[in-house]
Amino acid sequence: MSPTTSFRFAVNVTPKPGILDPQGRAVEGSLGHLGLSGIHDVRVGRRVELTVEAAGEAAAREVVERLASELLSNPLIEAYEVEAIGAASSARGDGAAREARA
Amino acid sequence: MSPTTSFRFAVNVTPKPGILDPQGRAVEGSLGHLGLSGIHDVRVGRRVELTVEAAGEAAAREVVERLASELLSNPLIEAYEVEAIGAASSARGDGAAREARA
Amino acid sequence: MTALEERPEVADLGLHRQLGLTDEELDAIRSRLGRDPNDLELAMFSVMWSEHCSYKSSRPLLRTLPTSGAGVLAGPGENAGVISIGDGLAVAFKIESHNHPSAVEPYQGAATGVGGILRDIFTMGARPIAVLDALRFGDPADPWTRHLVDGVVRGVGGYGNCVGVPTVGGELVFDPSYQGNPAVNVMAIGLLDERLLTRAVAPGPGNLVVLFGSTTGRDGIGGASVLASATFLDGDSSKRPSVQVGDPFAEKLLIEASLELIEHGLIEGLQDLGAGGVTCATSETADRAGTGILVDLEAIPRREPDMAPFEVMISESQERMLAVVRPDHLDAVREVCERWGLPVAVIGRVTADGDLAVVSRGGELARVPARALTSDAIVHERLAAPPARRRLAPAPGVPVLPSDALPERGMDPGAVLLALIGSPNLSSRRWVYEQYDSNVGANTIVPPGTGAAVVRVRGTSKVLVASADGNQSVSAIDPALGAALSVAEATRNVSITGARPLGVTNCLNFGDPTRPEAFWQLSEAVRGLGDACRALGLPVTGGNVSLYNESPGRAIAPTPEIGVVGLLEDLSKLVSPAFRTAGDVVVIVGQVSPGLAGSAYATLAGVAPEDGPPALDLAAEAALQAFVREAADRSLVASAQDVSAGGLAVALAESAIWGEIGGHLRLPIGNSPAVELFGESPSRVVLTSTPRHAAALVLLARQFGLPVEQVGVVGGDRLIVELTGAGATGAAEERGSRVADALDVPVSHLAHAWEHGLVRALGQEPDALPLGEG
Amino acid sequence: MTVRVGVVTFPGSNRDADAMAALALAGAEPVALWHESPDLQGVSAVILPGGFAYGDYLRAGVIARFSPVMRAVSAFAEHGGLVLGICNGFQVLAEAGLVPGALLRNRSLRFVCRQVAITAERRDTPFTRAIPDRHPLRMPVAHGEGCYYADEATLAELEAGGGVLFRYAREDGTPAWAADDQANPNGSLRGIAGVISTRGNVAGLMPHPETAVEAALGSDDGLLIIRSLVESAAERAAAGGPALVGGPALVGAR
Ligand SMILES: Nc1ncnc2c1ncn2[C@@H]1O[C@H](COP(=O)(O)OP(=O)(O)O)[C@@H](O)[C@H]1O
Ligand SMILES: [Mg+2]
Repeated sequence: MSPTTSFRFAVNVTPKPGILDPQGRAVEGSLGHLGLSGIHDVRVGRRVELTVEAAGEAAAREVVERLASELLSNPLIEAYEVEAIGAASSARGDGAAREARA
Repeated sequence: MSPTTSFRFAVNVTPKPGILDPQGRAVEGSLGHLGLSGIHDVRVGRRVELTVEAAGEAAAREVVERLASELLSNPLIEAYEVEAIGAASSARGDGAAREARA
Repeated sequence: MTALEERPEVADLGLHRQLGLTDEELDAIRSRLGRDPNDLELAMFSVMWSEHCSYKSSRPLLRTLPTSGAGVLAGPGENAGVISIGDGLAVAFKIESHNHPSAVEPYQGAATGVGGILRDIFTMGARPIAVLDALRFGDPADPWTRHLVDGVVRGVGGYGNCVGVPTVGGELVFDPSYQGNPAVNVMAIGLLDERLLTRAVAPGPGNLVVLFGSTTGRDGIGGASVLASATFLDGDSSKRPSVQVGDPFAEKLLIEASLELIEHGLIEGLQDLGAGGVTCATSETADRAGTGILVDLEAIPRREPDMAPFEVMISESQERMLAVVRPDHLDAVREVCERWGLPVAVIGRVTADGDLAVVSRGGELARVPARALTSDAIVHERLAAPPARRRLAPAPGVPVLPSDALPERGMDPGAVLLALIGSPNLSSRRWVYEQYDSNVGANTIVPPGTGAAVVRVRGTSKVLVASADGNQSVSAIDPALGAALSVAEATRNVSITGARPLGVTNCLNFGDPTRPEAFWQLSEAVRGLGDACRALGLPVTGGNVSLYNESPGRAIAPTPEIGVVGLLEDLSKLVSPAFRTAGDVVVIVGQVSPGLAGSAYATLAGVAPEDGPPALDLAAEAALQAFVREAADRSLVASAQDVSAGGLAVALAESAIWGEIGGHLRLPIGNSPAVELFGESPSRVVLTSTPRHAAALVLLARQFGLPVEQVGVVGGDRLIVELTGAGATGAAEERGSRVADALDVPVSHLAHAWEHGLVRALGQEPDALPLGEG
Repeated sequence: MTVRVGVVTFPGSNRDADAMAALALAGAEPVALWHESPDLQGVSAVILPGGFAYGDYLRAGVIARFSPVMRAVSAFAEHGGLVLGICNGFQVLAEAGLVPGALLRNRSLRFVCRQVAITAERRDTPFTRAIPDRHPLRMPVAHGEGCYYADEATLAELEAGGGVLFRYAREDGTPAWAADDQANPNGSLRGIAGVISTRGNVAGLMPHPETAVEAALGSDDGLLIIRSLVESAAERAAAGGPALVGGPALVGAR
C-alpha cells in the first residue's frame, strides 16, 4: 500500500439562496434583545470538519467532495463548499478570532 | 450618522474537543455505506454567515465577536472562529469547491 | 404596457401547454373570459385549474358522497369538516396528502404537510389538538425507502413537536407499489367553540384583505404545475427553489394570532394560503361570498427582490394567512399580529364586481372572475374502464397453492403468528411514534400504540377518539370493497372504544386519472366509500384527492385513507383493547367468511390466493358497531379488540401483549384453520368481560342479531387457541395429531417479536443522516 | 389566599398552558407572564415551560435567554426567587447560566417521547419536598435536545454538593447511570434528568411533571413536583415575598 498523508478539511453547508432559512430569521429577530444592530442577511448552516487519509491533496479533496455532495448536504436546498483547513484547527483555542486558513 | 460599509463574515462553531458529538459519529458510521474510507475525526458544527454594517472592519469584527460569543456559541461546549468572507459568498455556485478567503 | 392588451397568439405560443393546460382548457378559459388571457392570468388559471386545486377529474365523483348529518356545521368545500359535539363545542377535522413533496424531499415534504393540514383546522376557528399520520412506503429493506421513512418521520415530528400539537396515531404500511411513490397523509383534529366557527369568505365590499405571517418568496412556485415550464415568462427559474421549507415556529405564532383574532371577533373571514398561494386564497374567499377582490401586488411583503408578478401571485410560501377585516378593526388586527411577531400587510380590498383583479402601481395586471378560477373551473368527464383481469392472478412461474393450507401442511400456527406479528406491517410502531410528541397539551388519554387514539376534551367528561385506516391491499383487487373496508375498519376502531363515530374524512391516493383503469379505480373507491358511509349513517365532511401517484411504469395501489373522529360522552366508559384480568371471559362476535386475498397472511405465505378477498356485509358491520357501543355503554365490556390485519390470531395476540396476560380459547371452526386464524374477514370483534357480565354480553349480541360465541378465558402467560369442529379435524387427523390445530405461544415471545419487528425490518437504524433539520 | 405562580410564554412555548393547568390543580393561581415584559407581576415563583422558544433555532433555549422577561427572571433568581425550568425551560436556564451544564442533542439524534421513571435524589428542596418516598416517579419526556452534559469537574461538584435533583431510573428505581442505559432516554451523563442551583432556588428538569398530573393521563406523579413548588412558593409568600435569600428549604447536601 502506498503511504498516505492526513488532510483536514471543512465542508461548509449553507441554505441555497431563495430557500427559507427560519434559523437565520430567528437570529435576526433576536438581535434587538442583544442590543446589536446593523446585522442582516443571516444564514445558518452547518460546518463539518474532518480528516482524510489519502495519497495526496487532490485525492483527498475528491473524497471530501463526494462526501459533501452525497451525505453532508442536501442538494435540493443546500449548497456546500470545501475548505482545506490544515490539522491545526482541532487544537485552536476557544473562541479566538482567527482568519481561515487556505 | 457616519457612513457605513458592509462586511460579510462567517462564524464557525464546532463542538469542543472532548465533547460528545453524536452527529460526527453518525457521519463516520455511514461512511461504509458510501464506500468511503480513510476518514476520521469528523466534527459537526454550525456555520453562520452574516453581513454587518459598520464604519470599518475592526468595528464590524467587534460586533461579530460579541454575537459569536454570546449567542452563536455556548462556551461550555463549543468553540468558534470568525472568518471574513466578503460579499461574494452569497453569489457562489452550488457545491463548487472553493478555498476559503481570508 | 397595458396588461390586458389582446394577445391573440397565446395559443400559438404554446405557453399554456408549458403550464400544464390543455388546448381544450385554454379554450375553456377563453370562453369564461370572453378573450385571451394574458400571461399572468394564464399562470393563475394554471395553478387554479390544476387537479390539486380544482378537483377537475374527481369533482363529479365526490358529489355522490353523503355529506349531511346531525350536527354537521361545515362540510366539504370548507377547509375542514366541523361537527358539533354538544355543550356548544365542535370538532374540526380533515386529512390531506403530501405525497409528491415527500418523495422529493422527505423531511420538508412531510413537515409542510403537517403545517398545511393544521392551517386548515385553525382557519375554521378551531385549536388543533391532535395529528395522525398515515404513511406508506415500498420495501423496508431498500436504502431509499429507509431514507424516505427516516426523513418523513423526522419531518412529521419536527413540525408537529414544535408547533405543540400532539401526534397521537396513524399508520405505517409497506407495500411494493409505493416503492417510487410514497404516500404521506396527515390528518388533524381541532376543537372549537361553535360560536367561533369561522369561514373562508370575503364578504362585504369595502372590507380589507390582510395578509399575515411569513413573507412571500419564490418557494413552491409550481408546486402545482408551473415548474414544468422552465422558461416561464421572464422570471429567473434558476432562483426558484423546488422545495418548500416549513417553519413550525412561524406556524405556532400563526395559530395563536389567528385564534386570538377570531376570539376577539376581529375578522370577517379567514383563509390559509396553500396551493395556489394568494391567487387561490383570494379567489376562493371571494367566490364563496359572491364578491370580488382587488389585490395590490406591491403591498405583498416579499422575501426576495425582483419577483415577477406571477411569482408573487402563485407562490406557495408556507405559514401565511389571509384575513378579511373591517376597516375599523384593522388597528386591532395589527396589534394582535404584531404582538405575535407576525408581519401584517393590507394587500387589497373586497369589491362587489365578482372579479379577482391584480393591480400594480396604478396599472391593472389581471382581471378574472373569481368563480372562473374556482367553482366554475373546468370539469373533465374522464373515461373509466375496469382492468381486463379483476382478480390478482398468481405471477407466472409462482406455484399456485391453496394458500389457506399452510397450517395443514404441518406448520405450527404459532410460528405463523410470530412471523405475522413481527412482520414489517404488523409489528409495533414504537420506533415511529416515539419520535412524536404525543402528550403535549396534557389531554392524551390513549397515546399511539394500542389502537385508536383518545384525546379528552378538557373541562368536560367527553373524549374524542380518532383512527386513520386505509386498505390498499384489497383495494388493489377490488377498489370499491377496499374503500368500504377502510371505512369499516376506521369506524370499528372508534366504536370498540365505546365512542360513536361522528363523521368521515378521506384522502384518495390514486394514479393518473387520464388512464381509464386508474379512473375506474377512483370511481369505484368513491362508490365504496359512499356506500359504506351511508350504511353506517356517517357524513363525509371533507377530504382530499391526490392523483398521479405513479412512478415510471407503475402506479401505487389504490389507497383510500379514511379518517374518523368519534365522541365518547363519558371517559369512565372508555374501553381498551388490552386483556384486563385473569378469569375474564372471551367472546367473539361476528362471523368469519372465507377469502384470504389481500390478507397479511397471503403476503407472508407468498401466494396470490385465487379465492378473492372476504366479503363485507355493511348491515352486519353497522349492527356490530352499534352493539359494541351499547355493550360499552352498559359497562359489560372489559376489553374490546377488532379483527383486522393479520386476522383473529393477531387481534388476540395484541390484546395479550398489551394486557401482559395470556388467554386460553377453544374455537369451534367451520373453515380451514388459516381462514379462522389469519383470515381478515371484517365485522368481527373479540370482547372480554367479567364472568358476572358475560351472559348479559352474549344476550345483548343476540339481540343485535349477531353471531356470538363464548370461546375461552383470559389468563396465564401463553396465548392458546385450540381449534375444534369440522374445519379442524380433517387435516389434523390425517397427521395423526390434534396438536397442530392448536396455537400455543408464550405472550413474552409474541411481545418480543412485536416489539422488534419494525426496527429489524428497517435495519436497526435507518441510515439517513440526521443533519438537515433545525 | 392562593399563591401566585408565573408561567412565562415565549413565542414558541407550547406547554405553557399545561403548566398553568397543573398549577391550578395544585392549588396555585397561575399567572401568565409574557416574554417581552420584564414585569413578573409579583409572583412567588416562576415556571419556564416546555416548547420551542423562538423555534429553538440555533440552540435550544439560547434566544429566549436574551428576552426581556429573562432579565427579570434572572434578577428574581438572584434574589432567591423560585424558578423551575421544565424541558425547554431547563434549556433556557442552562443557556442563561442559572443552572450548571448544557443540554446536547439526544445521543440517538432523534426526538424522544416516552414515559420514563425518575428518582428524586433529594427530597429536601422546594421542588421535591412533597415527594413522600424514594419510589420512582413516572412522567413523559418529549425532547430532541435533552442529553445533560457538564465537564468532569462540574459533575463532581454537582454530585458532591447535592446539585443532582433527578436521575433517570429503571422501573425498580435503580438509577440509570450509564449513558446507554435503556432507561436513560437521551444519553445524559450520569443519568441526570434534573439539576438544582447551588443556592437551591433554581431547578431544571427534562421530563414533564406538568403533563403527569392526573391518573387519566397515565400518571399523576408529576403533581408531587408541582405541589412542592406551590407549597414552597406559598411559604415564601407568607414569609414576606420572593426576595428571600437562601430560604429555609436548602439544608446542604443529602
Ligand atoms: N405513523 C404512525 N404515527 C403514529 N402512530 C402510529 C403510526 N402508525 C401506527 N401508529 C399507531 O400504532 C398503532 C397500530 O397501528 P394500526 O395497526 O394501524 O392500528 P389499528 O389496527 O388499530 O388500525 C395505532 O395506535 C396507531 O395509531
Ligand atoms: Mg390500521
